[in-house]
Amino acid sequence: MQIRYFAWLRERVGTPVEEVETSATTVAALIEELRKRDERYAYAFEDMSAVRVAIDQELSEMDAPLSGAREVAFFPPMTGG
Amino acid sequence: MQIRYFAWLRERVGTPVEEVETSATTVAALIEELRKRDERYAYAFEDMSAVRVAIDQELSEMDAPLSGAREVAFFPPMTGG
Amino acid sequence: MSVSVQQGDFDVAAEMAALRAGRTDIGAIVSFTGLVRDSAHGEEISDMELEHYPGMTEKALQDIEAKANARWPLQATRIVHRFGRLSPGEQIVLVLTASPHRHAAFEAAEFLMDFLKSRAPFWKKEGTGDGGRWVDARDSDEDALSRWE
Amino acid sequence: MSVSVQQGDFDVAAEMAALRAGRTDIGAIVSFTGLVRDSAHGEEISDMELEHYPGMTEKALQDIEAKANARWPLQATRIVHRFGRLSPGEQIVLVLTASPHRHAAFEAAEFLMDFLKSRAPFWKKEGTGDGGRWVDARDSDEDALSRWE
Repeated sequence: MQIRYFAWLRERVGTPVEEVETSATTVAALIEELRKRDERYAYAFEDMSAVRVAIDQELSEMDAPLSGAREVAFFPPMTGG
Repeated sequence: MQIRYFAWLRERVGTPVEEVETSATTVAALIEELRKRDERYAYAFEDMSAVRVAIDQELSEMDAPLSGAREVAFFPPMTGG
Repeated sequence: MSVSVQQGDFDVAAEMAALRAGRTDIGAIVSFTGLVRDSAHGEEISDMELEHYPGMTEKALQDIEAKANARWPLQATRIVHRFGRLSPGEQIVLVLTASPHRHAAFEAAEFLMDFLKSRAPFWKKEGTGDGGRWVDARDSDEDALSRWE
Repeated sequence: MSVSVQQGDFDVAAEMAALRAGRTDIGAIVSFTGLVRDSAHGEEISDMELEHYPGMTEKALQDIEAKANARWPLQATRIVHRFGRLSPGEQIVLVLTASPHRHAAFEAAEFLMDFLKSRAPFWKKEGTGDGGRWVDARDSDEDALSRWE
Protein backbone atom coordinates (compact mmCIF):
# COMPACT_ATOMS: atom_id res chain seq x y z
CA MET A 1 0.00 0.00 0.00
CA GLN A 2 1.30 3.43 -0.88
CA ILE A 3 1.16 6.07 1.86
CA ARG A 4 1.43 9.79 1.09
CA TYR A 5 2.05 12.65 3.48
CA PHE A 6 1.45 16.34 2.87
CA ALA A 7 2.41 19.66 4.47
CA TRP A 8 3.75 19.38 8.05
CA LEU A 9 2.86 15.68 8.21
CA ARG A 10 5.24 15.17 5.28
CA GLU A 11 7.91 17.22 7.08
CA ARG A 12 7.52 15.26 10.33
CA VAL A 13 7.54 11.84 8.69
CA GLY A 14 10.39 12.96 6.44
CA THR A 15 9.08 11.58 3.15
CA PRO A 16 6.26 12.49 0.74
CA VAL A 17 5.47 8.88 -0.13
CA GLU A 18 6.39 5.37 0.95
CA GLU A 19 5.41 1.77 0.25
CA VAL A 20 4.15 -0.01 3.39
CA GLU A 21 3.31 -3.66 4.00
CA THR A 22 0.47 -3.81 6.51
CA SER A 23 -2.24 -6.10 7.75
CA ALA A 24 -4.17 -3.21 9.33
CA THR A 25 -7.84 -3.32 8.44
CA THR A 26 -8.69 0.30 9.28
CA VAL A 27 -6.97 3.67 9.00
CA ALA A 28 -6.77 3.93 12.79
CA ALA A 29 -5.03 0.54 13.02
CA LEU A 30 -2.57 1.59 10.32
CA ILE A 31 -1.71 4.73 12.29
CA GLU A 32 -1.11 2.61 15.41
CA GLU A 33 1.29 0.41 13.46
CA LEU A 34 3.20 3.41 12.14
CA ARG A 35 3.38 5.06 15.58
CA LYS A 36 5.07 1.98 17.02
CA ARG A 37 7.49 1.78 14.14
CA ASP A 38 9.31 5.09 14.65
CA GLU A 39 9.04 8.28 16.69
CA ARG A 40 8.77 10.31 13.46
CA TYR A 41 5.30 8.82 13.05
CA ALA A 42 4.46 9.28 16.72
CA TYR A 43 5.35 12.97 16.26
CA ALA A 44 3.34 13.30 13.01
CA PHE A 45 0.24 11.68 14.54
CA GLU A 46 0.50 13.20 18.02
CA ASP A 47 -2.57 15.45 17.59
CA MET A 48 -5.17 13.47 15.67
CA SER A 49 -7.63 16.40 15.69
CA ALA A 50 -5.31 18.01 13.11
CA VAL A 51 -4.99 14.97 10.85
CA ARG A 52 -7.17 14.19 7.85
CA VAL A 53 -7.08 11.06 5.69
CA ALA A 54 -7.94 10.22 2.11
CA ILE A 55 -8.28 6.65 0.82
CA ASP A 56 -7.65 6.36 -2.91
CA GLN A 57 -8.00 10.15 -3.14
CA GLU A 58 -11.37 10.33 -1.39
CA LEU A 59 -11.67 12.04 2.00
CA SER A 60 -12.40 9.35 4.58
CA GLU A 61 -12.89 8.74 8.29
CA MET A 62 -10.28 7.29 10.63
CA ASP A 63 -12.36 4.17 11.22
CA ALA A 64 -12.80 3.53 7.49
CA PRO A 65 -11.82 0.01 6.30
CA LEU A 66 -8.63 -0.33 4.27
CA SER A 67 -9.67 -3.37 2.25
CA GLY A 68 -8.69 -2.90 -1.36
CA ALA A 69 -7.10 0.50 -0.77
CA ARG A 70 -4.09 1.21 -2.98
CA GLU A 71 -3.23 4.69 -1.71
CA VAL A 72 -3.72 6.27 1.72
CA ALA A 73 -2.85 9.93 2.30
CA PHE A 74 -2.43 11.83 5.55
CA PHE A 75 -2.50 15.62 5.75
CA PRO A 76 -3.54 18.56 7.95
CA PRO A 77 -6.88 20.35 7.45
CA MET A 78 -6.86 21.83 3.95
CA THR A 79 -6.19 25.51 3.35
CA GLY A 80 -6.96 26.12 -0.30
CA GLY A 81 -8.54 29.07 -2.03
CA MET B 1 -39.16 75.37 -11.12
CA GLN B 2 -37.76 72.80 -13.53
CA ILE B 3 -39.57 69.49 -13.81
CA ARG B 4 -37.96 66.41 -15.36
CA TYR B 5 -39.61 63.19 -16.46
CA PHE B 6 -37.94 59.86 -17.14
CA ALA B 7 -38.82 56.56 -18.83
CA TRP B 8 -42.56 56.02 -19.44
CA LEU B 9 -43.47 59.12 -17.43
CA ARG B 10 -41.43 61.13 -19.96
CA GLU B 11 -43.22 59.36 -22.83
CA ARG B 12 -46.67 60.01 -21.35
CA VAL B 13 -46.02 63.68 -20.55
CA GLY B 14 -44.32 64.09 -23.91
CA THR B 15 -41.27 66.04 -22.78
CA PRO B 16 -38.12 65.28 -20.79
CA VAL B 17 -38.03 68.65 -19.06
CA GLU B 18 -40.19 71.77 -18.65
CA GLU B 19 -40.24 75.02 -16.70
CA VAL B 20 -43.31 75.32 -14.48
CA GLU B 21 -44.64 78.24 -12.43
CA THR B 22 -46.36 76.87 -9.36
CA SER B 23 -47.46 77.89 -5.92
CA ALA B 24 -47.76 74.27 -4.76
CA THR B 25 -46.04 73.71 -1.43
CA THR B 26 -45.69 69.91 -1.64
CA VAL B 27 -44.96 67.36 -4.34
CA ALA B 28 -48.48 65.97 -4.01
CA ALA B 29 -50.01 69.43 -4.55
CA LEU B 30 -47.79 69.95 -7.61
CA ILE B 31 -49.02 66.67 -9.10
CA GLU B 32 -52.66 67.76 -8.50
CA GLU B 33 -51.97 71.02 -10.37
CA LEU B 34 -50.42 69.17 -13.29
CA ARG B 35 -53.24 66.61 -13.45
CA LYS B 36 -55.79 69.39 -13.85
CA ARG B 37 -53.71 71.10 -16.50
CA ASP B 38 -53.79 68.37 -19.16
CA GLU B 39 -54.80 64.76 -19.60
CA ARG B 40 -51.19 63.86 -20.48
CA TYR B 41 -50.36 64.47 -16.84
CA ALA B 42 -53.47 62.67 -15.62
CA TYR B 43 -52.29 59.66 -17.66
CA ALA B 44 -48.70 59.92 -16.40
CA PHE B 45 -49.79 60.11 -12.76
CA GLU B 46 -52.72 57.65 -12.92
CA ASP B 47 -50.99 54.97 -10.83
CA MET B 48 -49.08 56.73 -8.09
CA SER B 49 -47.75 53.44 -6.69
CA ALA B 50 -45.50 53.37 -9.77
CA VAL B 51 -44.23 56.95 -9.46
CA ARG B 52 -41.08 58.05 -7.63
CA VAL B 53 -39.91 61.62 -7.06
CA ALA B 54 -36.56 63.32 -6.55
CA ILE B 55 -36.18 66.90 -5.31
CA ASP B 56 -32.92 68.50 -6.39
CA GLN B 57 -31.64 65.03 -7.29
CA GLU B 58 -32.43 63.46 -3.90
CA LEU B 59 -35.09 60.73 -3.64
CA SER B 60 -38.04 62.20 -1.72
CA GLU B 61 -41.54 61.46 -0.50
CA MET B 62 -44.76 62.70 -2.12
CA ASP B 63 -45.59 64.84 0.92
CA ALA B 64 -42.18 66.50 0.93
CA PRO B 65 -42.19 70.33 0.91
CA LEU B 66 -41.17 72.10 -2.27
CA SER B 67 -39.83 75.26 -0.67
CA GLY B 68 -36.53 76.22 -2.26
CA ALA B 69 -36.61 73.33 -4.74
CA ARG B 70 -35.09 74.13 -8.13
CA GLU B 71 -35.56 70.76 -9.80
CA VAL B 72 -38.23 68.11 -9.32
CA ALA B 73 -38.03 64.82 -11.21
CA PHE B 74 -40.68 62.13 -11.68
CA PHE B 75 -39.88 58.60 -12.77
CA PRO B 76 -40.92 54.95 -12.37
CA PRO B 77 -39.18 52.63 -9.88
CA MET B 78 -35.55 52.38 -10.90
CA THR B 79 -34.20 49.37 -12.78
CA GLY B 80 -30.43 49.75 -12.80
CA GLY B 81 -27.65 47.20 -12.52
CA MET C 1 -13.51 54.58 -4.52
CA SER C 2 -14.43 55.58 -8.02
CA VAL C 3 -17.57 55.61 -10.17
CA SER C 4 -18.08 56.14 -13.90
CA VAL C 5 -21.33 56.62 -15.80
CA GLN C 6 -20.57 56.26 -19.45
CA GLN C 7 -21.92 55.34 -22.88
CA GLY C 8 -18.84 53.38 -23.97
CA ASP C 9 -17.82 49.87 -22.99
CA PHE C 10 -15.47 49.04 -20.12
CA ASP C 11 -12.52 46.64 -19.83
CA VAL C 12 -12.82 44.39 -16.78
CA ALA C 13 -9.15 43.36 -16.96
CA ALA C 14 -7.92 46.96 -17.08
CA GLU C 15 -10.23 47.94 -14.22
CA MET C 16 -9.03 45.02 -12.12
CA ALA C 17 -5.38 45.76 -12.92
CA ALA C 18 -5.87 49.40 -11.86
CA LEU C 19 -7.37 48.23 -8.57
CA ARG C 20 -4.37 45.98 -7.79
CA ALA C 21 -1.64 48.20 -9.23
CA GLY C 22 1.39 48.55 -6.97
CA ARG C 23 -0.13 46.92 -3.91
CA THR C 24 0.37 43.55 -2.26
CA ASP C 25 -2.05 43.83 0.68
CA ILE C 26 -5.23 42.72 -1.12
CA GLY C 27 -6.44 39.19 -0.40
CA ALA C 28 -9.65 39.03 -2.43
CA ILE C 29 -11.16 40.76 -5.45
CA VAL C 30 -14.77 40.13 -6.42
CA SER C 31 -16.17 41.36 -9.71
CA PHE C 32 -19.74 41.46 -10.91
CA THR C 33 -20.44 42.02 -14.59
CA GLY C 34 -24.03 42.51 -15.78
CA LEU C 35 -24.79 41.70 -19.41
CA VAL C 36 -27.70 42.34 -21.78
CA ARG C 37 -29.61 39.07 -22.25
CA ASP C 38 -31.15 38.07 -25.56
CA SER C 39 -34.52 37.20 -24.05
CA ALA C 40 -36.84 38.03 -21.18
CA HIS C 41 -40.11 36.36 -20.16
CA GLY C 42 -39.66 34.01 -23.11
CA GLU C 43 -39.59 36.88 -25.60
CA GLU C 44 -36.66 37.81 -27.82
CA ILE C 45 -34.85 41.07 -27.03
CA SER C 46 -33.31 42.95 -29.98
CA ASP C 47 -31.60 45.61 -27.87
CA MET C 48 -31.81 47.51 -24.61
CA GLU C 49 -32.08 51.27 -24.11
CA LEU C 50 -30.72 52.48 -20.78
CA GLU C 51 -32.01 55.88 -19.74
CA HIS C 52 -30.54 57.64 -16.70
CA TYR C 53 -30.68 60.91 -14.77
CA PRO C 54 -27.39 62.72 -15.40
CA GLY C 55 -26.10 64.34 -12.24
CA MET C 56 -28.29 62.36 -9.88
CA THR C 57 -26.85 59.07 -11.17
CA GLU C 58 -23.26 59.97 -10.29
CA LYS C 59 -24.34 61.17 -6.84
CA ALA C 60 -26.38 58.01 -6.18
CA LEU C 61 -23.46 55.79 -7.21
CA GLN C 62 -20.97 57.69 -5.04
CA ASP C 63 -23.39 57.51 -2.12
CA ILE C 64 -23.85 53.74 -2.53
CA GLU C 65 -20.09 53.25 -2.77
CA ALA C 66 -19.48 55.31 0.39
CA LYS C 67 -22.09 53.22 2.25
CA ALA C 68 -20.32 49.99 1.25
CA ASN C 69 -16.94 51.35 2.34
CA ALA C 70 -18.36 52.42 5.69
CA ARG C 71 -19.82 48.97 6.28
CA TRP C 72 -17.04 46.59 5.21
CA PRO C 73 -13.22 46.71 5.48
CA LEU C 74 -12.66 47.40 1.79
CA GLN C 75 -9.35 48.38 0.23
CA ALA C 76 -10.82 49.53 -3.08
CA THR C 77 -14.14 49.69 -4.90
CA ARG C 78 -15.12 50.58 -8.45
CA ILE C 79 -18.49 51.03 -10.15
CA VAL C 80 -18.95 51.49 -13.89
CA HIS C 81 -22.48 51.80 -15.31
CA ARG C 82 -23.28 52.32 -18.97
CA PHE C 83 -26.24 54.09 -20.55
CA GLY C 84 -27.62 54.36 -24.09
CA ARG C 85 -28.46 51.61 -26.57
CA LEU C 86 -26.88 48.20 -25.95
CA SER C 87 -27.09 44.89 -27.82
CA PRO C 88 -27.53 41.42 -26.31
CA GLY C 89 -24.22 40.14 -24.93
CA GLU C 90 -22.92 43.66 -24.22
CA GLN C 91 -21.72 44.67 -20.77
CA ILE C 92 -24.00 46.96 -18.74
CA VAL C 93 -22.46 47.29 -15.32
CA LEU C 94 -19.26 46.46 -13.44
CA VAL C 95 -18.77 46.34 -9.69
CA LEU C 96 -15.36 45.57 -8.18
CA THR C 97 -14.53 45.15 -4.50
CA ALA C 98 -11.15 44.44 -2.90
CA SER C 99 -10.59 43.39 0.71
CA PRO C 100 -8.14 41.43 2.84
CA HIS C 101 -10.90 38.84 3.34
CA ARG C 102 -13.22 37.12 0.92
CA HIS C 103 -16.51 37.48 2.79
CA ALA C 104 -16.25 41.27 2.95
CA ALA C 105 -15.48 41.44 -0.77
CA PHE C 106 -18.43 39.17 -1.64
CA GLU C 107 -20.93 40.89 0.64
CA ALA C 108 -19.97 44.39 -0.45
CA ALA C 109 -20.29 43.45 -4.13
CA GLU C 110 -23.78 41.98 -3.52
CA PHE C 111 -24.76 45.02 -1.49
CA LEU C 112 -23.64 47.37 -4.27
CA MET C 113 -25.54 45.40 -6.91
CA ASP C 114 -28.70 45.24 -4.78
CA PHE C 115 -28.61 49.03 -4.40
CA LEU C 116 -27.85 49.66 -8.06
CA LYS C 117 -30.84 47.52 -9.05
CA SER C 118 -33.44 49.67 -7.32
CA ARG C 119 -31.80 52.87 -6.01
CA ALA C 120 -29.70 54.10 -8.93
CA PRO C 121 -31.71 56.25 -11.39
CA PHE C 122 -31.55 54.00 -14.43
CA TRP C 123 -34.48 52.72 -16.47
CA LYS C 124 -34.32 49.91 -18.99
CA LYS C 125 -36.41 49.60 -22.12
CA GLU C 126 -36.21 46.25 -23.88
CA GLY C 127 -36.51 46.27 -27.63
CA THR C 128 -39.19 43.75 -28.60
CA GLY C 129 -41.18 43.09 -31.77
CA ASP C 130 -43.96 45.46 -30.71
CA GLY C 131 -41.78 48.52 -30.22
CA GLY C 132 -40.30 48.09 -26.80
CA ARG C 133 -41.27 47.63 -23.20
CA TRP C 134 -40.06 49.34 -20.03
CA VAL C 135 -38.65 46.79 -17.62
CA ASP C 136 -40.73 46.62 -14.45
CA ALA C 137 -39.06 46.87 -11.08
CA ARG C 138 -39.25 43.49 -9.37
CA ASP C 139 -40.43 42.82 -5.84
CA SER C 140 -37.49 40.44 -5.47
CA ASP C 141 -35.11 43.36 -5.98
CA GLU C 142 -36.78 45.31 -3.17
CA ASP C 143 -36.60 42.19 -1.01
CA ALA C 144 -32.89 41.83 -1.79
CA LEU C 145 -32.36 45.39 -0.62
CA SER C 146 -34.24 44.91 2.64
CA ARG C 147 -31.79 42.30 3.92
CA TRP C 148 -29.13 45.02 4.33
CA GLU C 149 -31.27 47.13 6.64
CA MET D 1 -17.61 23.43 -16.36
CA SER D 2 -13.84 23.38 -16.36
CA VAL D 3 -11.06 23.23 -13.76
CA SER D 4 -7.30 23.80 -14.03
CA VAL D 5 -4.62 23.12 -11.43
CA GLN D 6 -1.46 24.80 -12.61
CA GLN D 7 1.82 26.37 -11.58
CA GLY D 8 1.62 29.31 -14.01
CA ASP D 9 -0.44 32.47 -13.70
CA PHE D 10 -3.92 32.91 -15.20
CA ASP D 11 -5.53 35.75 -17.15
CA VAL D 12 -8.89 36.78 -15.68
CA ALA D 13 -9.85 38.71 -18.83
CA ALA D 14 -9.13 35.78 -21.13
CA GLU D 15 -11.00 33.40 -18.82
CA MET D 16 -14.01 35.71 -18.70
CA ALA D 17 -13.95 36.21 -22.47
CA ALA D 18 -13.89 32.43 -22.99
CA LEU D 19 -16.91 32.07 -20.70
CA ARG D 20 -18.92 34.63 -22.68
CA ALA D 21 -17.70 33.75 -26.15
CA GLY D 22 -20.46 33.50 -28.74
CA ARG D 23 -23.36 33.62 -26.32
CA THR D 24 -25.89 36.32 -25.46
CA ASP D 25 -27.98 34.52 -22.83
CA ILE D 26 -25.79 35.29 -19.79
CA GLY D 27 -27.08 37.98 -17.44
CA ALA D 28 -24.47 37.94 -14.69
CA ILE D 29 -20.82 36.94 -14.30
CA VAL D 30 -19.20 36.89 -10.89
CA SER D 31 -15.47 36.45 -10.49
CA PHE D 32 -13.44 35.82 -7.38
CA THR D 33 -9.69 36.29 -7.47
CA GLY D 34 -7.59 35.30 -4.45
CA LEU D 35 -4.21 36.99 -4.05
CA VAL D 36 -1.12 36.42 -1.89
CA ARG D 37 -1.05 39.06 0.86
CA ASP D 38 2.17 40.63 2.10
CA SER D 39 1.36 40.09 5.76
CA ALA D 40 -0.56 37.83 8.13
CA HIS D 41 -1.14 38.21 11.87
CA GLY D 42 0.92 41.40 11.72
CA GLU D 43 3.95 39.58 10.34
CA GLU D 44 5.56 40.17 6.97
CA ILE D 45 5.21 37.41 4.37
CA SER D 46 8.07 37.02 1.89
CA ASP D 47 6.36 34.35 -0.23
CA MET D 48 3.86 31.53 -0.13
CA GLU D 49 4.41 27.88 -0.97
CA LEU D 50 1.26 26.07 -2.11
CA GLU D 51 1.47 22.30 -1.81
CA HIS D 52 -1.28 20.12 -3.28
CA TYR D 53 -2.24 16.49 -3.88
CA PRO D 54 -1.96 15.89 -7.64
CA GLY D 55 -4.82 13.76 -8.88
CA MET D 56 -7.02 14.25 -5.83
CA THR D 57 -7.00 18.02 -6.33
CA GLU D 58 -8.45 17.85 -9.83
CA LYS D 59 -11.12 15.38 -8.68
CA ALA D 60 -12.04 17.53 -5.68
CA LEU D 61 -12.36 20.63 -7.86
CA GLN D 62 -14.49 18.84 -10.44
CA ASP D 63 -16.68 17.46 -7.66
CA ILE D 64 -17.16 20.91 -6.11
CA GLU D 65 -17.96 22.40 -9.50
CA ALA D 66 -20.54 19.69 -10.23
CA LYS D 67 -22.19 20.32 -6.84
CA ALA D 68 -22.52 24.04 -7.62
CA ASN D 69 -23.99 23.33 -11.04
CA ALA D 70 -26.52 20.92 -9.53
CA ARG D 71 -27.60 23.50 -6.97
CA TRP D 72 -27.88 26.74 -9.00
CA PRO D 73 -29.02 27.52 -12.56
CA LEU D 74 -25.52 28.19 -13.90
CA GLN D 75 -24.62 28.65 -17.53
CA ALA D 76 -20.88 28.26 -17.04
CA THR D 77 -18.32 27.84 -14.28
CA ARG D 78 -14.54 27.88 -14.19
CA ILE D 79 -12.01 27.16 -11.44
CA VAL D 80 -8.27 27.80 -11.73
CA HIS D 81 -6.02 27.08 -8.75
CA ARG D 82 -2.27 27.55 -8.74
CA PHE D 83 0.37 25.66 -6.77
CA GLY D 84 4.10 26.19 -6.13
CA ARG D 85 5.93 29.26 -4.86
CA LEU D 86 4.08 32.60 -5.17
CA SER D 87 5.05 36.15 -4.21
CA PRO D 88 2.86 38.75 -2.47
CA GLY D 89 0.44 40.32 -4.95
CA GLU D 90 0.35 37.22 -7.16
CA GLN D 91 -2.91 35.50 -8.06
CA ILE D 92 -3.68 32.18 -6.33
CA VAL D 93 -7.18 31.19 -7.36
CA LEU D 94 -9.91 32.18 -9.78
CA VAL D 95 -13.58 31.24 -9.63
CA LEU D 96 -16.02 32.33 -12.34
CA THR D 97 -19.77 31.76 -12.40
CA ALA D 98 -22.27 32.77 -15.08
CA SER D 99 -26.04 32.74 -14.70
CA PRO D 100 -29.14 34.47 -16.06
CA HIS D 101 -29.60 35.98 -12.57
CA ARG D 102 -27.20 37.72 -10.23
CA HIS D 103 -28.08 35.96 -6.97
CA ALA D 104 -27.32 32.52 -8.39
CA ALA D 105 -23.99 33.74 -9.76
CA PHE D 106 -23.02 35.33 -6.41
CA GLU D 107 -24.12 32.40 -4.27
CA ALA D 108 -22.44 29.79 -6.45
CA ALA D 109 -19.16 31.73 -6.42
CA GLU D 110 -19.25 32.00 -2.60
CA PHE D 111 -20.14 28.31 -2.32
CA LEU D 112 -17.21 27.33 -4.55
CA MET D 113 -14.78 29.49 -2.56
CA ASP D 114 -16.05 28.14 0.77
CA PHE D 115 -15.47 24.60 -0.44
CA LEU D 116 -12.06 25.37 -1.94
CA LYS D 117 -10.95 26.87 1.39
CA SER D 118 -11.41 23.70 3.41
CA ARG D 119 -12.20 20.79 1.08
CA ALA D 120 -9.67 21.12 -1.74
CA PRO D 121 -6.35 19.41 -0.93
CA PHE D 122 -4.09 22.46 -0.84
CA TRP D 123 -1.80 23.54 1.98
CA LYS D 124 -0.19 26.92 2.32
CA LYS D 125 3.16 27.67 3.91
CA GLU D 126 3.90 31.33 4.50
CA GLY D 127 7.53 32.42 4.21
CA THR D 128 8.42 34.35 7.35
CA GLY D 129 11.70 35.43 8.93
CA ASP D 130 11.98 32.20 10.94
CA GLY D 131 11.76 29.82 7.98
CA GLY D 132 8.09 29.55 7.27
CA ARG D 133 4.84 28.55 8.90
CA TRP D 134 2.01 26.31 7.72
CA VAL D 135 -1.23 28.23 7.58
CA ASP D 136 -3.75 26.87 10.10
CA ALA D 137 -7.26 26.02 8.97
CA ARG D 138 -9.65 28.51 10.50
CA ASP D 139 -12.84 27.70 12.35
CA SER D 140 -14.51 30.52 10.41
CA ASP D 141 -13.87 28.60 7.17
CA GLU D 142 -15.58 25.51 8.57
CA ASP D 143 -18.46 27.73 9.71
CA ALA D 144 -18.70 29.25 6.24
CA LEU D 145 -19.02 25.76 4.80
CA SER D 146 -21.74 24.68 7.22
CA ARG D 147 -24.20 27.29 5.94
CA TRP D 148 -24.53 25.37 2.67
CA GLU D 149 -25.63 22.15 4.38
